[in-house]
Amino acid sequence: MARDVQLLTKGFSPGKALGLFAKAHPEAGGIASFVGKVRPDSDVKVLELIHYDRLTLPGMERLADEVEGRWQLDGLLIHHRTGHMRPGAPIVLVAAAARHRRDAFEAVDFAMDHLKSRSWFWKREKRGDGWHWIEPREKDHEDVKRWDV
Amino acid sequence: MARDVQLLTKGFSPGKALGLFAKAHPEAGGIASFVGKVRPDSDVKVLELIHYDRLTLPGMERLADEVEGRWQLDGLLIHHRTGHMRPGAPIVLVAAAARHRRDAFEAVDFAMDHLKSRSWFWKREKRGDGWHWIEPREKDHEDVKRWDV
Amino acid sequence: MAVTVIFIGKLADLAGEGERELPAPLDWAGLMAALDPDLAIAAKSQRTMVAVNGEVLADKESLAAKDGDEIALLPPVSGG
Amino acid sequence: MAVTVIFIGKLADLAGEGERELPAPLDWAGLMAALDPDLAIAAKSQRTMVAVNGEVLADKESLAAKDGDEIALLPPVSGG
Repeated sequence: MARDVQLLTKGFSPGKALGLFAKAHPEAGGIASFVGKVRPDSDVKVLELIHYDRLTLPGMERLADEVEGRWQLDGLLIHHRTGHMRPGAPIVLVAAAARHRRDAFEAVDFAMDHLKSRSWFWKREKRGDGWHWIEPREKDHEDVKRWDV
Repeated sequence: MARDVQLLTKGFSPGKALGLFAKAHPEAGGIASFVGKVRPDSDVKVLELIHYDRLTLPGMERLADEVEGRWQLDGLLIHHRTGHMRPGAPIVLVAAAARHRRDAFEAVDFAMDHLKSRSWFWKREKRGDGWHWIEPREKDHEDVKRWDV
Repeated sequence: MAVTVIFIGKLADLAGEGERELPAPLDWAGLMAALDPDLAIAAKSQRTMVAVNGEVLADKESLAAKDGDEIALLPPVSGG
Repeated sequence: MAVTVIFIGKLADLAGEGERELPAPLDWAGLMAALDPDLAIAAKSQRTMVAVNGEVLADKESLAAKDGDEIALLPPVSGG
């Protein structure tokens, strides 16, 4: 299975990355994907994601291992930003190419749930009154627990 | 909510359509999508999808109504081909833009399950030994039943 | 004074044509009598649905088509 | 003969720095004693994890760092 796991320090185009991913997997019957962006609807001026070299990318690779082990995929892409981002900027892109639709869907869903609350990133937002550290919502913890067996 | 439901008679670029959809929804925190293609891994030479004017597009609009009623979305896109397609050609693109990730995921998952086995399309494949009508697999029926309440 | 009957997918293969005109009014028994036996059997299958002017009938045996109506015989669907 | 302690996220805010060198060897009690009380309380929180050279400790109180090791204090994560 072809795997493309990247920790990105600069802005990226999810559309372009998805197009290349689709081209790289002509054999797949379907491609599911998710793009997460900095929400522009609050008074957040900047979002910062912090990573720790010795854990973050190795952790993303381990997540990819787990996804590959659980679902039958032709390809898996996980791109995650680190650093400062403006509202509307893409933070994360996950895509899975598979012969069967449900494999692709579940792989992306699982990876997103884990990136959100069980990956080695720390997030803070700059609002009108300064910086605030963000922790996963209760919903995020519930989402990821769905996969615990 | 902005909705884009189309029955397409010609080839299309899912990447391009997704890019435009993302641009049209800068306010969404996330976009989930699925692209289904004609599988190139069998001896299928051509796939034909047949539609019935008085049911197919109206049925897609009703499906969009149902999706909008069930999930909180900023935007919904459903593009589905009809006519003759070559292996590797895209058949269907569904995308949902939402504030919350799970809404976007479930909306796309639901729409795909319904397009697969409860929409007004009929499918046949031309193989080495002629044309064969294709019916949903048992798995497809099971998939869509998950949503029946 | 005619009803149009649309055959879709494999029912069109069976019928050897995509549509046929039949005299109006037309009920289910009348439609079954007008179709070739093979086609009538396929139409009676639980998996074949019937629409009149784009409205799917909950009970196809309640068919009551009148002049200008379009009846569609719908085999099992498969999309995506 | 030193251990590097990395403070991440809000722990770096509390520490007022991103990392600090402490004498090796260093165990959990030694680390707690070396940190400001606020930071020690945050480090003891059940929600703070500890990694040594990129390996997360199942039980942080079993910490036993030696010269050249890198200890990271990890507050609750949030990605995506």
